[in-house]
Amino acid sequence: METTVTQLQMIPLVYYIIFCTALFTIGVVGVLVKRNALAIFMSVELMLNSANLLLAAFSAYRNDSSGQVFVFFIMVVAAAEIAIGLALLVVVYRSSRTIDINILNRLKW
Amino acid sequence: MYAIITISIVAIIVLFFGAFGKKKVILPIIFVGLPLAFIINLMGWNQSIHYFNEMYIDDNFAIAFNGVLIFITMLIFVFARVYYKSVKRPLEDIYALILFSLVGGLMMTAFGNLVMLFLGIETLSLSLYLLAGSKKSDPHSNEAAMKYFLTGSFASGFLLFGIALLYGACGSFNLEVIKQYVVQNQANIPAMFTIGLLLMAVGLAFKVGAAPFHFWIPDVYEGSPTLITTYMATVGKVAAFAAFFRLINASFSEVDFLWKTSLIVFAVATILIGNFAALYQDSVKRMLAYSGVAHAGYMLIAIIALKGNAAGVLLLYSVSYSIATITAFAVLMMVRKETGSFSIKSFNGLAKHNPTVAFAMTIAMLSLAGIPPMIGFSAKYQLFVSAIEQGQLPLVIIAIIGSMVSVYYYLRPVVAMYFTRSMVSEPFEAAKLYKKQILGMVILLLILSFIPGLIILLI
Amino acid sequence: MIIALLLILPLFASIFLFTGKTGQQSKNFAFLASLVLFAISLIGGYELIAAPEKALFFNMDLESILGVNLLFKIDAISIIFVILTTLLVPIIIASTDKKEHRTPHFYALIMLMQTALIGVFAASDMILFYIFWELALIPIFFITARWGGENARKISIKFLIYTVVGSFFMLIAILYLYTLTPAPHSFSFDSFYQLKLSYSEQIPLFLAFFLAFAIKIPLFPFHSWQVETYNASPVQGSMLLAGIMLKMGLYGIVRFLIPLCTDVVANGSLIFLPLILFGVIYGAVIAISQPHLKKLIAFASLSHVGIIALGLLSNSRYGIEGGILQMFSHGVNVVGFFLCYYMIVKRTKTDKISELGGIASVAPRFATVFMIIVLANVALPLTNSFVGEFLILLGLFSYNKILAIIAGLTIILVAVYMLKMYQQIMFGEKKASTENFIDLTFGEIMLFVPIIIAIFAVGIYPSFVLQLLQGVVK
Amino acid sequence: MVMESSPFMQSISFLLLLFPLLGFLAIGLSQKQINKKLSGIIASSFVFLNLILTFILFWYVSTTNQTVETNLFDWIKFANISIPFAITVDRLSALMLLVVNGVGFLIHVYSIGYMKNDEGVSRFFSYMNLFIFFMLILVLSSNYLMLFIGWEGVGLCSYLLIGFWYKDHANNNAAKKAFIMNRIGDLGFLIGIFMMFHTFGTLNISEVATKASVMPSGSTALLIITLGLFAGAIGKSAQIPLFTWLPDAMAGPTPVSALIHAATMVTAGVYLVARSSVLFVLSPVTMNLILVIGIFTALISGLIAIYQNDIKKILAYSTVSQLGFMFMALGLGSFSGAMFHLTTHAFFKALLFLAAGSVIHALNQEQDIRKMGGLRKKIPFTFALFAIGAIAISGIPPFAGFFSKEMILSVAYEHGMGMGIIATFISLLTTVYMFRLLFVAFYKPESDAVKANHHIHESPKVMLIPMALLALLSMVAGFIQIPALFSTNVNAFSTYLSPIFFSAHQLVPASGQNLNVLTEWLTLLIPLTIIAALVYISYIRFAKDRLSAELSGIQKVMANKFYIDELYDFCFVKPTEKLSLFFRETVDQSVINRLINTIGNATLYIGGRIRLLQTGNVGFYLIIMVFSIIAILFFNLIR
Repeated sequence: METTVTQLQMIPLVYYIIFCTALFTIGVVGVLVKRNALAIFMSVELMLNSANLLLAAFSAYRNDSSGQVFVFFIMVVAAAEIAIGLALLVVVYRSSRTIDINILNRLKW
Repeated sequence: MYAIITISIVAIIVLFFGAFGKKKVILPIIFVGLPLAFIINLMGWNQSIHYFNEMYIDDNFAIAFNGVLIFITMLIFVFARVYYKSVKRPLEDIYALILFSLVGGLMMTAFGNLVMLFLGIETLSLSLYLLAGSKKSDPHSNEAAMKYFLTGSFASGFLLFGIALLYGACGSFNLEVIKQYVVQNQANIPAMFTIGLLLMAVGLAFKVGAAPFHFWIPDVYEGSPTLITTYMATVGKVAAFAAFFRLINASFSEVDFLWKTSLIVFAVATILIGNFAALYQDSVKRMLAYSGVAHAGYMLIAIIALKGNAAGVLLLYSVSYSIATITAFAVLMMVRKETGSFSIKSFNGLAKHNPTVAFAMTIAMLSLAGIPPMIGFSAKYQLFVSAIEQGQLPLVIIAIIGSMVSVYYYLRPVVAMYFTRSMVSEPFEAAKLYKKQILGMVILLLILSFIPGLIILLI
Repeated sequence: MIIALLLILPLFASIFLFTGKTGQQSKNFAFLASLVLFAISLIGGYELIAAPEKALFFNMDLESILGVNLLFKIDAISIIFVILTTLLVPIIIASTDKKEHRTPHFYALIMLMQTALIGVFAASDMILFYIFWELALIPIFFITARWGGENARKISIKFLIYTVVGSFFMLIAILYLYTLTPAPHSFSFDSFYQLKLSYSEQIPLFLAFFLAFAIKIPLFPFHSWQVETYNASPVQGSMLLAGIMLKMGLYGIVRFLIPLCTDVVANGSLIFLPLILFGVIYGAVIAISQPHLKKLIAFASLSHVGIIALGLLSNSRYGIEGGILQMFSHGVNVVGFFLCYYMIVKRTKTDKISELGGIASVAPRFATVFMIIVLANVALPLTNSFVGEFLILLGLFSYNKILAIIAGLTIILVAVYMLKMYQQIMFGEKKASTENFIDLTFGEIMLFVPIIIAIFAVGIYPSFVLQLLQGVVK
Repeated sequence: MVMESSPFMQSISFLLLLFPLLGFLAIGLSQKQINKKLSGIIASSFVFLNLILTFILFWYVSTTNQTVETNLFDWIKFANISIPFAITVDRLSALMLLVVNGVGFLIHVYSIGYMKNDEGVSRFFSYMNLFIFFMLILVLSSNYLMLFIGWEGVGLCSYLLIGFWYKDHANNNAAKKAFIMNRIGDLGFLIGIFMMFHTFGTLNISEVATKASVMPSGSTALLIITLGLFAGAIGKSAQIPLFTWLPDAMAGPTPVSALIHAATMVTAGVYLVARSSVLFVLSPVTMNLILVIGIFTALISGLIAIYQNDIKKILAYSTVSQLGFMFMALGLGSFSGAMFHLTTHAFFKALLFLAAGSVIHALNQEQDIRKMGGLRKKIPFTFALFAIGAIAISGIPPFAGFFSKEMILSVAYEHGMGMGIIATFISLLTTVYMFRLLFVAFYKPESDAVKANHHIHESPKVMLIPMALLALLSMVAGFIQIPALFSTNVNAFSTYLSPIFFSAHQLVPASGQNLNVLTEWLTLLIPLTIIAALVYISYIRFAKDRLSAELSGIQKVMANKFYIDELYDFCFVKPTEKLSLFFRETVDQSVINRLINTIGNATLYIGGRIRLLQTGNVGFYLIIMVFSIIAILFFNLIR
């Protein structure tokens, strides 16, 4: 454990931040540009995981385990989330035979 | 804390009985369990117990809001009884989900730690995603659930990233620690902290439905089954506001320059967009959804005001908004059941044969519009007073302009009910089902109208 | 005690009436209740006459429960309006015709309205005032929309929104004032009166208040709801509106604009007085060619209340006292006028002036009564309006001679349109619609009796009111 | 100056007001129950009671030279304003009391006969009593505002009585016109009152006079006050430019014309100016205006009268002319002259009207003199009485008109020869129209209408006796004030009034250089000669059965009353109506209402637009969210 932390600390924190931000941005952009609901789910997962990584990095740098604990919570939540998301996707697919989010526009104005 | 446990146990029991198809015992269990939770919740009054290393704090703020949330949920179940009367299935899943989401809501009001906040939000939201889509055969419901899920999880991502950045800046999820950090570093706040705070604010703004993150609200509210809409519009919103308020109040009150302007912009946009967009709605359900947006704008003012008795005002506003909204939605459920439509036209001439229902709707509308002497007025005016004491006169003026606009659309159902020729010539069948409950809501609303002072001074 | 009775009694009566069975019973009950209220208000008036400097108080600090402080105070100014309300409401209730088949709700709403009106005039806490102010809208909205004529629905919505918009401006002003009060902020009138507002603070305050009151009164150019609403409303609704509710706005001017925005009223009058004055002439001129009696009453009322506002804002004692007196008189007169209108419409089913004529020859009693009311509107000496208008114009004259002279033109114009209207309706040969015009019955005459008594009592012995006011008008 | 008046006199003066009011209420409230004849008797007896009281009061004030002041109650009283309901009987008001109650009583009696067959007779008498009540308030008031009550009150009665036969809209229009034109004047009156209060802080007549007498002559305040009061007088006394209502007012029953529109109400303007003599003498500009307006009114209406054919209209224009003559006298500063002429004029003009009424009565409501003729023989009594009236008004000695006119004329000549000649000319006009009327109606051969009418009959005694009494008064009333030329001792009238105008005369030194005796004789005799000539010419011109020639040029203008009504219609009535329509249709509907509705609709429109933001597309929502976040971060970080 100790070694891992020191190994992690070898890379400057800024790198983690930049990397995670980039990852997060990719996730956001993915959500924006994709029309396929599954792809969007994946992008959202990317966003969550970038946050996870960031938390882990901070946790390591600060020698504070709570960040890593949180990461586990997030993973659980993300799993639940994706389960629910997929369930909804199936229902939507059944009714409209597509998972393109642009057809979801009955409700408007 | 024990209220959460109680409710969770009740939910599990409900699931259990549902699995064995005991439809008849489910609701009675809930009606025993929720009041029990309510009482257990109140027992912690004035004790301010901290649980789990300050993850969960049962202070008066939390207890008051939790009491409100549990109480509202009880009301929802009262209507659930009639709403789902014709459904043969035990519906244990839906009930359990409601109870679970309530647990999430309770966590949101009492968190002492950002982890708890996140968990609460997600517990609430995940249940709501499912509930929104609970009418599987209805494409609208599906669409609503999907939209809610997509936007909601997206917003969760921002919230989470914000939490991560904040954690990076302060080194802790604990609100107290963050506050101390803020107090110490007031002069030079790092950009990371600011971004984190703002992203969190965005995430919460999404949850409360503040513009420009309100877009999910009208669609989701309209598409979801009405009972679930009612639940989302009340418990979901109140819990989110309690969380928002708690977060800002506990940790960031010293750095209001960081978030105040943004929140003011949110509030102004929310009030204006909500009220104006509601003007042109034909569907009463969608109109109420926009009204919910507009009210979110008003409640944001309480957060902006923050000092003084803003918490009490927020509580009062939550109560007034929730009770009136439930009443309105209850009438809507009834009308929908009878006419099959949410259109304002289906309200035509309601007063003639269903005077009680029409009266209830009127009272609810007047209260939402903030016309004295309804509780909605007391709430609004207390809100304005606390905002104005913090020097937010321009904001209040905009809020009042919004209220002017709102009078029009709140009046439309009233006018339709009382002054438009009816399509039907006899009392609604459904009215028999709903009448007592709705009457109870009206009485509640009227009683509350006379005790706003009590509610405010609670916390 | 009196204040509590004045508020609780009509409220309970209203709640009771909502459960009423038949219209006739409800009418009787409402009438009795309003008579009792009238008696109570007279007792209050009697107490105040004995000591005009004093006031009746009611103070119950329920802020921790109600959120507002129940602070009521009836002083000499208030009592005039309270009595006006309690005097007119029984007449209004009694005026409903059996044939109209009013439901108990109608009377319940009137009683609720009365509660609100008395509350407005008695409140001594700004929020309380605002609550009653808005509360008064709800019953009148329902009365208008439910029992009104054609387009009543649309018009009542317009009316409600218009006036609510106005009162929201008042709310802004109230909240602004609140922030100006010293540390533990307060909404009581007294704490507002103690403020020493600077000129720059007074200006926004004045604008907000003025807008709110101008819409309520209404003053030109905020009057467009008025004519439509009067026209669409059932006649009882019009009476409530014109007789009492308009006075709320004027009362607001007396209570807030004059004491709080002293400097603006003193210095800025030349900006807004001409506007009001234009409205006065405007209403009178339109009334000349107005083909419908009810609209004529509306425009006449626009003109009359404009004069009152002129007096109140003339920054002179005569103007203010005359204005208050005239508010009372106008309430009485306009209700009398609407009653006459009602008598005509009830019998002929038309209010088109050109379709009427020759009524005097078949209904001499009605002709006499109507003539008295017309003359009271024309402000003939010894009728109630004369003293008020005289004092108003005197006050205005001491403020600005030109304005007073132009305002004086109304006494000519009022004669023009009133006499023209009276002539066309009452004189000449009978027309088809008036062929079978039945003269006033005993019951109908009794409706007019209190009005006529009030007309002459105030006309002949106004000192009563004026001396009552003396202690209060500073 | 004011001594404590005796309670007895005070109560009498109070009863003066009470009686007619009682009469009004008694008759008015019980119209159905009282039979027609009784109402006339009740009304007359109340006025008779008043007349008796008047004699007592008159005797009292003329012997003791005291003023009876009675404070009834405080009418308007607060702060520094105090306007009591108080009555004052001094010599001037006692004189007016005599005129009002005396002539009033006679006309009441006359009306019993005249209105016998009218269905609204009790209404008529109640109005008449009400009129007496208000007229008495007018003359008895001790302050200007109370005077204003009477002033408007008589206007009301005038309105009610002109439009007495309300089924005909012509009558109603005339009534309305009278009321409105009076109101125009009343506005001036009110402004005068305001200015008075503003300047003096009181409206009490004697206090105002006292305070004003120390003010410099010609001050602006006084100018405004007097102009205002005079505007009121113009309206009430039918002077240019507000005189056109009076001829129209003849639409009312003839006794009304006699009482209100000849003898009493219309002279209220003269009374007002005389009452306020102190104010007026201190405002020379107003005095000159009065003079000019008086002259023009007298001239123009005199000229119009010559070309009228309606018997009552002729008398009406004559009244206007005589009132103008009185105002001329006032303008010249001869307050007692004006009052004297007012008094005598009340007698003979009432007589003339009543006689005309008798003629009309005889001819079944025929008023056109061209359809008369030869009535001298058919109704001789009436003729005789009418002739007395005509002679009196024309100023032929020794009837009353001669003396009163002479009193004014002498002042005019003292003022200047030109002035005197103008005054004489005006006075001569009277002769022309009166004798034209007399000859056409009574001498000219019977017209076809008269021939066809076999029911022409002399009026009953109840009508003739009051006329006879008036005729007697017209004959002898002048002898109380004989021109100085004949005797310097007999000047009871001016002596009687001298205390009233004492202070006014004090303020302005007597203007005139006294004329020499020869001139005076000439100014007396030459007009008389001309009168004689005019009577003769009139006889030749009108008494013969000559078809009246086509009117031409200026005559036509005069016959059409100088087109003044049309002018007013064009200048005031039509534009007001146009303005009214413009305001009602254009401003109110198209501008204001539309503006308000536009605001409402615009709000709705914005709502309609804003809701379109909600496209229903999740992708769009997400994009907006992201952009908002970027914007928020951007704005918060660049600081």
